[in-house]
Amino acid sequence: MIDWLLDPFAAPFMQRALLAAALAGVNCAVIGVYIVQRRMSFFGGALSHTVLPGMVFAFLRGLDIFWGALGAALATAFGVSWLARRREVGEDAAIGVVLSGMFALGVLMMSQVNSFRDFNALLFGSVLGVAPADLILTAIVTVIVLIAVGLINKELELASVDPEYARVIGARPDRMRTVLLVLTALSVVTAVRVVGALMATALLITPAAAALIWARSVGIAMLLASGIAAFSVIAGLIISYQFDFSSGASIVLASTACFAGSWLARAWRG
Amino acid sequence: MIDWLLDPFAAPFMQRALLAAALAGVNCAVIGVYIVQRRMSFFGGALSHTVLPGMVFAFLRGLDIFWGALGAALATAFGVSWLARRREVGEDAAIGVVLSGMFALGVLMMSQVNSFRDFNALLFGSVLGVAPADLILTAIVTVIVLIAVGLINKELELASVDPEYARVIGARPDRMRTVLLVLTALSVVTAVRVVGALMATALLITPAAAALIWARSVGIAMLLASGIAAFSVIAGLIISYQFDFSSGASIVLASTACFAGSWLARAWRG
Amino acid sequence: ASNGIAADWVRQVGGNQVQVASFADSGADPHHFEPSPRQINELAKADLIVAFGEGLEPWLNEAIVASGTSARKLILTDGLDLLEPGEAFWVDRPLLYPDAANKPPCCKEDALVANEIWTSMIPQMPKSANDGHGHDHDHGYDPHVWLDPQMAVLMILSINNALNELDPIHAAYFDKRREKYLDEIITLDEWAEARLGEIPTRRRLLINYHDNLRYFGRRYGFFTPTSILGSVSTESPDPSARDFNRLLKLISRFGVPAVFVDSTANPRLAEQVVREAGLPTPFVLYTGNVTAADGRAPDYLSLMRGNVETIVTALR
Amino acid sequence: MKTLRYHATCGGHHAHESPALVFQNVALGYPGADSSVLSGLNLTLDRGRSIALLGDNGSGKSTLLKSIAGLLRLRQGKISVLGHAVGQCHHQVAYLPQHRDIDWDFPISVQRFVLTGLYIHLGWFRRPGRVQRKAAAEILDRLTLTSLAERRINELSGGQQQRLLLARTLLHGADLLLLDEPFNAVDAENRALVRGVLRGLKAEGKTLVTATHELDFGEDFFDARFRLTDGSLTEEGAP
Amino acid sequence: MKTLRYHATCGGHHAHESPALVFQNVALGYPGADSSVLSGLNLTLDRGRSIALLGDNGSGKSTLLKSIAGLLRLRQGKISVLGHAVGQCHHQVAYLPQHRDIDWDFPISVQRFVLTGLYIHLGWFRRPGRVQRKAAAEILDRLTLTSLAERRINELSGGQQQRLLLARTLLHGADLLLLDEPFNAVDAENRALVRGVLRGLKAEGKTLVTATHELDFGEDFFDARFRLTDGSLTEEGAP
Ligand SMILES: Nc1ncnc2c1ncn2[C@@H]1O[C@H](COP(=O)(O)OP(=O)(O)OP(=O)(O)O)[C@@H](O)[C@H]1O
Ligand SMILES: Nc1ncnc2c1ncn2[C@@H]1O[C@H](COP(=O)(O)OP(=O)(O)OP(=O)(O)O)[C@@H](O)[C@H]1O
Ligand SMILES: [Mg+2]
Ligand SMILES: [Mg+2]
Ligand SMILES: [Mn+2]
Repeated sequence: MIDWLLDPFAAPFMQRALLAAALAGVNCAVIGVYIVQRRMSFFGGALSHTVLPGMVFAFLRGLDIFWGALGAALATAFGVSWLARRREVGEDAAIGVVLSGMFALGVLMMSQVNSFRDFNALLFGSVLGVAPADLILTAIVTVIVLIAVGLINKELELASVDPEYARVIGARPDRMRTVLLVLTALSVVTAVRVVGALMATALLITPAAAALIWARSVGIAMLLASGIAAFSVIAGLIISYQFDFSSGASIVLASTACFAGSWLARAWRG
Repeated sequence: MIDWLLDPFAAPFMQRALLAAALAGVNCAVIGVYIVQRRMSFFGGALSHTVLPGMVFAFLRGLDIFWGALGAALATAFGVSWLARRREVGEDAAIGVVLSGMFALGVLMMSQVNSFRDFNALLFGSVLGVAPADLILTAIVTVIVLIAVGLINKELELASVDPEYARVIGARPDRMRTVLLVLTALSVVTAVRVVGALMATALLITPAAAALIWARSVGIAMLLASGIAAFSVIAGLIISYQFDFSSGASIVLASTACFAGSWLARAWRG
Repeated sequence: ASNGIAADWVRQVGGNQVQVASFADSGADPHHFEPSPRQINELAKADLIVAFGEGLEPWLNEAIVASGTSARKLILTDGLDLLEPGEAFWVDRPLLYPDAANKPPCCKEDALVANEIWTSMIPQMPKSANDGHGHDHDHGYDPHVWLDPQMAVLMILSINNALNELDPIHAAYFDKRREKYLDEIITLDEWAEARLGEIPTRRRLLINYHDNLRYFGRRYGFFTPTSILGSVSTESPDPSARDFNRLLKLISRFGVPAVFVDSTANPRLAEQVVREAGLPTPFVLYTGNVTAADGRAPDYLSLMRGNVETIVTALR
Repeated sequence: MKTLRYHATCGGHHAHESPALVFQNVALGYPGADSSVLSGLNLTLDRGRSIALLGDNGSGKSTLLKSIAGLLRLRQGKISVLGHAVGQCHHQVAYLPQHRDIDWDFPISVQRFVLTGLYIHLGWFRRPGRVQRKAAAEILDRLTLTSLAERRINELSGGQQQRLLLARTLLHGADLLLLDEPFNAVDAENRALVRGVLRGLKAEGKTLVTATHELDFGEDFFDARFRLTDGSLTEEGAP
Repeated sequence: MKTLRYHATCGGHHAHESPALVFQNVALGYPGADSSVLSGLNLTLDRGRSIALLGDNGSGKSTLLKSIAGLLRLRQGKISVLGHAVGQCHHQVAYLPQHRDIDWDFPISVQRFVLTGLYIHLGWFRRPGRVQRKAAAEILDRLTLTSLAERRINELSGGQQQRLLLARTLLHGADLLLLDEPFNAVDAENRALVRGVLRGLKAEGKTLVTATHELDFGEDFFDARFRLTDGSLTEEGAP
């Protein structure tokens, strides 16, 4: 049994994948608490799709897809904010339009290359692709995200619970929102490598939603969500290895199972 | 020039694709007006992802993917409603969790099969796959959707603009919501064949959002959105044929261009 | 024709009496290919469709149905001695040089030693490259027959027959061109055998991007224990983590000196393999399709010649 | 075309003799909250009378009106409206809410919005025709909204929106009107207008239940005033 | 650790002599709307005084308070607050809003929520320490919320939420308090408590501007009453 659990992580490439996925999971879980609580899930979901054109572009140019994804994610963050602030369209419609357009652009760029198969790793993630350099980038982003959240958690919290008061005392809730979007972009980008663009949404939303069913404070929610994310990553990778399932899908389904458990426990207790 | 425009539609399979896509586009545009106006875009977007496991299941069982997609879409519609009504999680987080989970399930099922060429068609759409039978199904769904909207438009409109009054007079806004979700599911399912699961969102949201920038009534919005959808389908297919672009992406980007035009015109006029 | 290699052959035989269009054109992967609507419109006008079959072109039937063409369909693999996907052909080839005893004295010793090593390696080889998993319903047999020039000869003959039937007036012209072309292929085959003979037996392992070198291996005496994708089709998904791990172990067990990658494939996976296994950059083989006229392998003959040179460089 | 009603009709017999409103030991509260907002309510209101509901913010005025409109389940007791159970006679009861769940950005014109007041009489599937359009135009005219008929509803000021809702409530043509702060956001000039309209309704013999903290109606408008304090209802002054 | 303030301090000099509030021909309105809600406002309010803002719904009481809190751009004119421009002296001005944009479902305890009233004094990066915690506990005690300190904010009743916000406003420790209907949703028992707290503030010499339609404060509480009608401000009765 112990062997069965440890076996998958004998090879260095699996260790790297585990570490990268766990870091990305913690990242996303921490930021996800704010995303879910502030009802920005659609934005989180959109972000993970709109990174596609950036990744394809970087891929075609032979750059590291990290930078492509980051560029596209930041473009989405600012694009949606800008479009929605103009009030010709509602925020959710703006997200929908930007999401569809950018995703289609990505697909179009993909269709210019001969085979979609090259992009499957981008779309659905791959544990094979985590190079040492990727691991370092992921670790750097994690440090940035955690330090940033540590430093301005007080203001993020205030801007989320009572944006008007935040404005009154000059804690700039609009700027906090932008910071949050940027941190979300960073987190999603780290998750893309292992679980793929299309499923990064899940790491952002599911553990945080599961944690928020119970948590009585942001700090606890973040800890719980990180725990759920880390557990999902480990369980998902073991299952993926032992049953030859897609790694991204296994991780996501493990976190969905955690959510279901959390939800049922809550519904049971009433 | 005329030749250049008409050439693509010389072969019967392209004519079928055109017809199927145009019908699906009109369908989605009509329902999309309500989806966008009621701020249910995230739900629309999620629906187009969650159909994946159903499609894969049907495909593996050798059934028509239409029925698989329809089943999964209806399951999503009722699942999200149910989860969100319980109030342990917000509606948007519920959508996010269901979306991620179902999509991951679809990917997992895909990873159990060896060839993913078939799934590229499911994910990104294909003009080649429109069989005469599909065309008939699409036409039937279009008729159902248009008749349903024609019959209960008055109540849908009321339930959207003033749900409380609708409840007072017994026009059952909650049941109207369910009807709307079912119609959305039907529309998305028809769009899946040509533009693919991942881009069906776009047909639902983009033309409707473009139309709602201008429209002063639901009827006009529906007409405008249908026009935009039909134009996008035709333009997209011609471009796709002449430049060998992905058909789904071309159609979506054509509609995004329409949105951009509409938005710019509005922003210009102030 | 379904791809550039078949198109090359039809052109060689048909000369200026035929008009050839190829679906998966130069540089495209013949498996993982999506005919464009425009090509399907052209298909409607064709007289003869030439394809390898056996699941190499899973997209072809759909395209034929969509176009409504009434062209005759020539399946080149029909009637050939085919391998099953992952088949351990070496079981039927106990010796590397079956005629070692008749070799001239200079080489006889070497040949006998080589035979001994070859025989000792056979039991260590996996029975089948993709044990159990990976059998797609499309793939009755491994379709990569063209990489064995002796098979190519048979297929070119059937092209010749088909053209003769469709256009009996030019039959003599076709026959003449075919004869000349087959001479070139036979020369190529003999040259390749000699050139590949320079590779020591222990290093006669071919690990390519996908499992397409079995006919080549059977012809020239190479083990093809597995491939990076572990499948005869590039249509299959990426290897699972476990398969990937297994591949890395196999590489280290046999001390495989190099891995190869198809020119039509993305080198990403192969690069991951060499990174994890500490091997040199993957060597590029032109296997699935010809390249553009100014590329490294614009036709079948240069394609084969280039591959032989690459393999010799990589493994010697 | 036969009307397919949203609701059952008032059960055939019209019960003209029964009072407009009877509360029998009613308790009201919101789902989720444990304690009731109002309890032990008893009240009988004859037809043709008009009463004021007074009370501080949060005392339960809106809650009471919602319960009559059928928007809130009773925790206890029984309400009969025009001799029928709540929800059975919706075309006889019109409700002007205080808190509005309205999507003002919805693309609908003032004219079409007012028409929704007639949907209760149209039922499923029938569309508004000429008769309905004429009735709507008259109501708009009475509330001086005719010049705005083609505007989208989000192009109105707060006071105009309030009048728009009042117009719809009137179009309903009910015998019992539930008005929750009808003067809210209505400016001085239009207050007189609204007051006139309400007096007209009273003269027609309609029954009015009005929640208000304004006493702008004039001295003799209400036949009785009821005050909500600490969850119960007491009559104030003399009728 | 040095405090990195959210805002500039009040410019060094403290201008103790300047009045609490000066309005010079101010016009106020919401972005998007063409017409102003209020215009031509002139007012001088000395320190230590407390005034009531009266007016019908929608007359602009909240709008006026928002403008002083810096939540609304002026259309015209000038407001000076404690001798400085609006927004310069935020730690001297506390604001209790009427309409709340608060996400009550946010997972935060009552205690931690009240602490946000001190953030203005902490500025960026510094976390609340023991001193802050003690101050918060005292305020909670004064408003009898101590027993609820560990609850999540959505587990409070409307009246308790109102007291919670008042607690935060008090913790702010400002010289000028802007209170928009402070008694809203507060029940009779707690009204006395809140009244006591406000009297205490007045005794400390704070300046209070209160929007209200209640006259529950007691006869002698306000030094002046101002009524908002038709977009302008008039003083009512004698101080
Ligand atoms: N949707 C709701 N869910 C839970 N509680 C509610 C809801 N609406 C109102 N309440 C509570 O019910 C009580 C009565 O509210 P109601 O709206 O009936 O007051 P009201 O007398 O109409 O006040 P106002 O003068 O402000 O209109 C209040 O204490 C309020 O907190
Ligand atoms: N966010 C807003 N956008 C546009 N107009 C607004 C906004 N808030 C208020 N108004 C308008 O400004 C006017 C004054 O509103 P305000 O909230 O100041 O009234 P008030 O005197 O505080 O009323 P109440 O007694 O109901 O609190 C109203 O006519 C209202 O329609
Ligand atoms: Mg009320
Ligand atoms: Mg106010
Ligand atoms: Mn191949």
